Amino acid sequence: MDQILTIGLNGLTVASLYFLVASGLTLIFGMMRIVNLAHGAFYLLGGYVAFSVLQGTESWSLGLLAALAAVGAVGVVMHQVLLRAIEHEDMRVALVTIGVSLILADQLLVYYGGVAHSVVPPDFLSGGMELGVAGIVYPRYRIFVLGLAILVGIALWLFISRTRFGMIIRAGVDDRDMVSATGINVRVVFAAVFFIGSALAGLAGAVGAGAFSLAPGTDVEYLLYSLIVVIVGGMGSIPGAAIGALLVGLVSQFALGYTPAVASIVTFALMIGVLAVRPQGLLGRTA
Amino acid sequence: MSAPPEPAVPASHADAVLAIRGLDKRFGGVRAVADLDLDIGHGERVSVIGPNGAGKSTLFNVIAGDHRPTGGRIVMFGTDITGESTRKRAHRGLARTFQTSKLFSTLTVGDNLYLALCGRPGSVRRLRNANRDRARRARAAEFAERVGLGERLRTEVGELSHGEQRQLELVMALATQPRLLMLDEPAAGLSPAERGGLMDVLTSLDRDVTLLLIEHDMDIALVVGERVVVMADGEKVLEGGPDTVRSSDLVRRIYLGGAPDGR
Amino acid sequence: QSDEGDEADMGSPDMDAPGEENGEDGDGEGTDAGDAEGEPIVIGRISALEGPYAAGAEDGERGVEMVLEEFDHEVAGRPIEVIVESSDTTPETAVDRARKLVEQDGVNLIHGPLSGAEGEALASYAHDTEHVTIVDAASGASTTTLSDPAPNYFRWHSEGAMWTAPLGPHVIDELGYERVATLAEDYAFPHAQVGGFLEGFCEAGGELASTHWVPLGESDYSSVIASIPDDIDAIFVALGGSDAVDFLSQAIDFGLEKPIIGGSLLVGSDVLESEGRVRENVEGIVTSMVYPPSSADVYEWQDFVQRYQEMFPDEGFETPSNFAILYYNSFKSLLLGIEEAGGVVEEDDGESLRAAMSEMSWESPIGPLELNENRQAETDVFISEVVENDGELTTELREVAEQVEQPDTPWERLDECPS
Amino acid sequence: MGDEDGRLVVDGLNVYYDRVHVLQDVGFEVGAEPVAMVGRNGMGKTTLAKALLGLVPAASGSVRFGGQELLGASPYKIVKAGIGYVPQGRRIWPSLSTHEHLVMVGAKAGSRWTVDTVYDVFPRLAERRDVSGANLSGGEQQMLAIARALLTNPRLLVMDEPSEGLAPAIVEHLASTLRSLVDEGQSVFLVEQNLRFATELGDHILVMVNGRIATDLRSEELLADEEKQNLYLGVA
Amino acid sequence: MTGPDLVARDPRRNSPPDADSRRGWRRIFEGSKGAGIIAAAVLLLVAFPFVVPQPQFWVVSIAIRSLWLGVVALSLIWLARNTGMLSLGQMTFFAVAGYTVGVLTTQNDVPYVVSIPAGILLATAVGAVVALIAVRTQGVYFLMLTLAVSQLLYFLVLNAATLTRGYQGISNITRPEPFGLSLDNRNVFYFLALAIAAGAFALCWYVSRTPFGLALRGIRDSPERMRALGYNVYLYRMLAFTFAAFIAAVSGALAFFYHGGITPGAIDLLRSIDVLIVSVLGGINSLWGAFAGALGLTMLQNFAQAGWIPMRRVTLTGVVFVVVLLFFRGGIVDLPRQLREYGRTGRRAWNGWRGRDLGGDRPASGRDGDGTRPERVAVGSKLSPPGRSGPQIDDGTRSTRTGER
Ligand SMILES: Nc1ncnc2c1ncn2[C@@H]1O[C@H](COP(=O)(O)OP(=O)(O)OP(=O)(O)O)[C@@H](O)[C@H]1O
Ligand SMILES: Nc1ncnc2c1ncn2[C@@H]1O[C@H](COP(=O)(O)OP(=O)(O)OP(=O)(O)O)[C@@H](O)[C@H]1O
Ligand SMILES: [Mg+2]
Ligand SMILES: [Mg+2]
Repeated sequence: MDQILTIGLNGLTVASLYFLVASGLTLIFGMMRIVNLAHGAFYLLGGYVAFSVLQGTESWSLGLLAALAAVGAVGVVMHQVLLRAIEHEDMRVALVTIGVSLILADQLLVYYGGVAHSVVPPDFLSGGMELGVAGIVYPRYRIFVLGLAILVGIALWLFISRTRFGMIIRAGVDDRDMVSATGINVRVVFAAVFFIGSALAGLAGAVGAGAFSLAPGTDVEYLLYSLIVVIVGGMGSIPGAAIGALLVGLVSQFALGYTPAVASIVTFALMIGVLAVRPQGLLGRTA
Repeated sequence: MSAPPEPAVPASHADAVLAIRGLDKRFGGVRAVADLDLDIGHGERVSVIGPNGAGKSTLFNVIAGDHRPTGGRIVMFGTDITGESTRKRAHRGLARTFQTSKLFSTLTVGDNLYLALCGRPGSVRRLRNANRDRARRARAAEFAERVGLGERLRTEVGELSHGEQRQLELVMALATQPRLLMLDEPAAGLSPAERGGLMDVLTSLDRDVTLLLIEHDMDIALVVGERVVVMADGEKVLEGGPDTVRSSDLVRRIYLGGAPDGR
Repeated sequence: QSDEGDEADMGSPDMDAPGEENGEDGDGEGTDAGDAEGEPIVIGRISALEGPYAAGAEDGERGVEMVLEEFDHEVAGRPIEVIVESSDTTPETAVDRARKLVEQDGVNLIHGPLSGAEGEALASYAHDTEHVTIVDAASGASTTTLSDPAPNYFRWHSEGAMWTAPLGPHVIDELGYERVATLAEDYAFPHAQVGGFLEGFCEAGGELASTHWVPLGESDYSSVIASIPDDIDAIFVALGGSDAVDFLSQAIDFGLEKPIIGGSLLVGSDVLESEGRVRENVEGIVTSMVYPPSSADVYEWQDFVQRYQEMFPDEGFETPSNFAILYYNSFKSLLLGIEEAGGVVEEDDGESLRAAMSEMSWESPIGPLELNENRQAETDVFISEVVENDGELTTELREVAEQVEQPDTPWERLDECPS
Repeated sequence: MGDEDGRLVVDGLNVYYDRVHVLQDVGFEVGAEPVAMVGRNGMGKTTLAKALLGLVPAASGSVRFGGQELLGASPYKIVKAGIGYVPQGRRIWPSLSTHEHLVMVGAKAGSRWTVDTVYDVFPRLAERRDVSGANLSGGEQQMLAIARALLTNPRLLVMDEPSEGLAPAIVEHLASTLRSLVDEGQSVFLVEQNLRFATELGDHILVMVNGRIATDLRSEELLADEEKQNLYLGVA
Repeated sequence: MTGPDLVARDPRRNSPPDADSRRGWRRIFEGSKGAGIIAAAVLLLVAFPFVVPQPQFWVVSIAIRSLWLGVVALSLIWLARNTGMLSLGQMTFFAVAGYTVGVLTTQNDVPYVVSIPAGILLATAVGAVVALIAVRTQGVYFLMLTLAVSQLLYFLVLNAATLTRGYQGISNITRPEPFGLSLDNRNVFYFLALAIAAGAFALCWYVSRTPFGLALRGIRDSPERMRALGYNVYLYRMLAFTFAAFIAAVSGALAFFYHGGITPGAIDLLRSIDVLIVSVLGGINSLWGAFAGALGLTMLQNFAQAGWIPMRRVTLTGVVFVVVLLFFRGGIVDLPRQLREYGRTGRRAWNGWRGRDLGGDRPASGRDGDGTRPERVAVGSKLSPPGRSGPQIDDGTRSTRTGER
């Protein structure tokens, strides 16, 4: 019984991390039609930045902030320097980000080596806490990740659907020249979106590195997971990413707990299954 | 397929091209086509006019199979085709144009027309070299010539001007040699000169071809159309000859406005 | 002088002896018979400088560096020329690199690779290229030298199953754990590690409660931890690298209170030196390793550790990793073999070199090395325990199992005690 | 040219698509009097409109508005300088609802055009407030495109075939609305196929033939002269 | 519909004259020039094994590898060009073919004459099954679905160890000896690979020009219109996907003998990305690009390590990839034209670049290459989900990227 509960909780908290990573990806896609395949590498970078800052300053929250800002900035630079000129060619853009991802991950390997790194959370977040249910003691840090994910999710959702900024971006995706032709400087707006989306990857990396260590290959792993999450939920939809993350998190954790041998297959099977029924993902829009 | 109460479809007379009964199409709260009946006989020329948003294009989309109706039945050439795929309807001899051009923008004018010629199953050998298909290539060139695109067979369609694309849109439909031709605002975007050409094409159309035409240019709609259907808010509000329509107060009020002859 | 050279030369192909002429780049077919005296001897090396084991491979390179210095970049009167190719630990890449070395650079000698799957791929490649002699650097899959061993493939360290074989009896006799669960990734090398452990363990009367095979590449063990039964004395964990770090830290988070015994890679230098909560949990872990703890006073080990620390005061680990010593041993074995064969390598397609290596034996820093009929060494295994010393984590030697023998057949994935 | 205030002065404008010379030395002026441009399909009218807005790069020439050189500026700066644009083909954003289109473009309070005044002019849009732009009928989209341009409160309105797809009554309504705007002092540059609409609104008619401005007439002249119509426009 | 003279279209502004007007000596000349180039290429390819300095390396590690890699990339490019579907799953069919041959022959003693066709057939059939779902999706969804299928197969192969020997894979095979010619002989293998690659290329090239191929491109541009013209859009897309799977399978069988076996590593994520890199490097708009790109990547992987370029191999691959994507959009096959273009517009491009920095959004005056708005989407497809250009949108929206419509 408490095994089921623990595994269920694991699913929930892992889903939170997946959501944090995937939200940036889906934000950028939803608003700019850009699939940033360097997102996994951004996650890795965020983790390493947080690690280095933590080493240097002993401050965990500073590490988080630094990861957020640094990765956001890297995202903006990538967008402005490499992607802007070809922004309207979705496929080419996606391919360029694959290239960036290769370069970034390889350079991080040079710099940080292949040793596993983790970002040690501060004392008030370590250790376990009583949940008061079936006597389960659950890591405090994971509960923190869960809370953070919920917060970020709500903020993003409001931002997109309720603000004029959100409208501009959605329109810009449809027909950018026309937005420009109504007197709005799309460039600045898009740069801002890229900043937020990338910064979310950085934040996720810094937070994720408190639960799972960073090593070469982590980038691909999280890229794949966040893509699956986003595809299952429907590209570009924040609630979709939340649902996708939940599904993927729960399914993978229960598989790991009960039939670990097939665990690596189930997430992919889940995604293929969803796409077979709904080619645009669960909450994806057809029109 | 369990449609609500099915209106009786009259036993089709031999030359009925289209018999529509109680046709309904809703989009959420909007009833774009509402309980519409329409009969069209062999070789008829029928214009559909009505204010913007009246449901004209939606009617076309439902007849062509792009949208499933939310109610009602459609009989075409004596067969009930209400649930049939777009493709099968095309095979029966239906051709339509789109209000916003839908062309193969990365293919050349020639290839666009060639594809239009190969749509129907039959004698097309799909795995032969398309460039060697002299006969069809020549036919494609003929059709391009009809709208003055003869010299631009090798131009990529994406590079044509708006009006040129509109004209190609028209011949794409003609090229399939349809029995029922539905044109959605073919004159939109055409210059007065090209409109003249369009008129020529429409009036010289074979009598075997039945024509259904949406048009806001009254010089075309009321001249080409021998019968005119007026739609408003999804409903058919009037049906009759051009003169009836021209002189109708209702039509003037909801559609034509003050000027006696539209454009 | 060497400090500067190490880093700079890491990825570059030619590590020439200083002052020597570059000589030929090993062009032509590389088998020009005749007077080889003074001609450079070209050794192709395949090292995993990309991918997850990059840090380990880099440490391995340091081992090679030590050998080269020892030999003053010269063997049997011929300068040594090394061409390093980098692999990403996938078998395809390893073979591609090997082909390139053999076919383009014309090498007759290959030193490498690092990982089990690469080793297997190269062993089968060895069948195709009989004039090339391959000396394994650090790979540990059993089949490499067990099923259809290639006559030109040599491995100077023991393999995965041998590394854990002595741990089973030790656990029962010394630690008194009678009922264990195992947790490992689901591929050949961990299969061998678990197999080796269980064979001895079950024979000594131990009881297997459950096995947990985790898919390759999974880094979240929390749900697996949740499904480990409560009624066990200890859990045997065969994970390595970042997986080990993740497992150990999650074990704390999720309150896994059972003692941990480990496969050979569980607590390498990377775990001991990694930051974070892991440190709290590793104390007391007993593992069986291919090399002794840095403090152990066995054979010439202390000399080796000292030399390592002197040569790499900054960039290296605090103490050499298993890769440093394995690369060192294997590369030195190769050079010793060449010496034994009198520097004759190309003329007879490596015949005399192979004969020499099969016969020879030498005292390595971690014990005597000698090959069995599969050209596979049977070495000592060091059972160690992690202890805390003045806030520093180190390992301490518990037992040395001498000259562990190679099993007859490779272990498959086990879900119960082997019969 | 001392007082260029509010005047659009185009001079020697050349535009190429690849190596095709689409606009050749185009020059004209638009002041308080509305100007319309007609011409057959594919002659370069849309290209001209886009070039004015900075949406296609020009090889050479000059576009000045209110004395300020605009050639080479970003579209958004051109719009900020006071030029509003109704594109050919409507170019509605399918991701936004009707209302969102208008809110997004926004308008400062107290301007001539606000979301509410636009709804007054096009009541049909008010009825379709929450419908996605993609699902509007063709004519509704056209209204929206015009409304969108008005909301930028332009001094000069550049419209590319705004009457396409509109029902006759709406065209008339549009013509009178625009006419009254002109009377209020709005500058208009109109590209049109509908000769009646063009002549009703434009005092001056420019005729474009093969990328050049073939002639500049007063609208009455063109209307009266069938021969000219035939010559320039091919109206038989 | 011709108007009076003045209004007749200016011939200068029309596109180049079509082929019919290109008769006489010019046509003959151009024909012979084309034939000359082809003859030279054939000669070079045939003579290749006999003229290179280190045949073992150049023929085996470079040429044969490029050939089989080229064939997989060919399947990807063909599919992308004709249908707009960019697949990351071509290695799936490659591996199914390889594994089938391996399992049948090494474990069940089935002769190669049976196991090779069986492998290709099975892989094609798997392609057809995957197509059932895959062609319903678009853009990134398609990309991800194909990727997921290949990952799924990867883990299946790892886990079905009794059949596939898991992580170790199948190795140590004996190569067949068709007509008494051993494939262990590198020249025999080379010519076999050359023949297969040429065959696959010719097939792809031919299919593109049939009404079937043309229809695929029509579907890519406007599925609604194709439906209205009476085409079975779903079936066409499925057949196209299956055909591409077949081509990839052929390559898989070839590579099986090249490697002397197959391991799961052959289909991991990085290999799939390699195929993509090959396609882009070579030029995704041209079928030739597959082989040019394969050669390019093979050389890069072999020589980057040789220390000629002071950069790690992965980084270098990434940099080359990005540079090609941004500045040599047509890939290697388009390089000569592109360079000429750069030479010609070098000055203009430079000015344009500066102009853009000053002028903000506005595209610079130079066209092409320097990042200004190109008229065509490279891969001919959009990553966007169905919504953006999907069947329901009926007005004014598709103008976004193709300019005025
Ligand atoms: N897919 C859809 N979803 C929701 N509403 C739709 C959809 N398609 C059309 N409508 C609505 O249905 C009504 C009828 O549209 P339709 O396109 O048929 O008009 P129309 O008569 O062709 O007008 P116009 O002359 O302006 O082209 C419009 O109000 C439109 O907003
Ligand atoms: N993106 C493009 N690439 C190449 N040529 C183009 C492009 N857009 C337009 N053209 C060509 O430029 C010429 C002028 O086009 P333009 O759209 O300006 O004409 P227009 O006068 O607006 O015609 P219409 O009345 O049909 O809208 C046409 O011949 C067209 O084929
Ligand atoms: Mg309509
Ligand atoms: Mg135009």
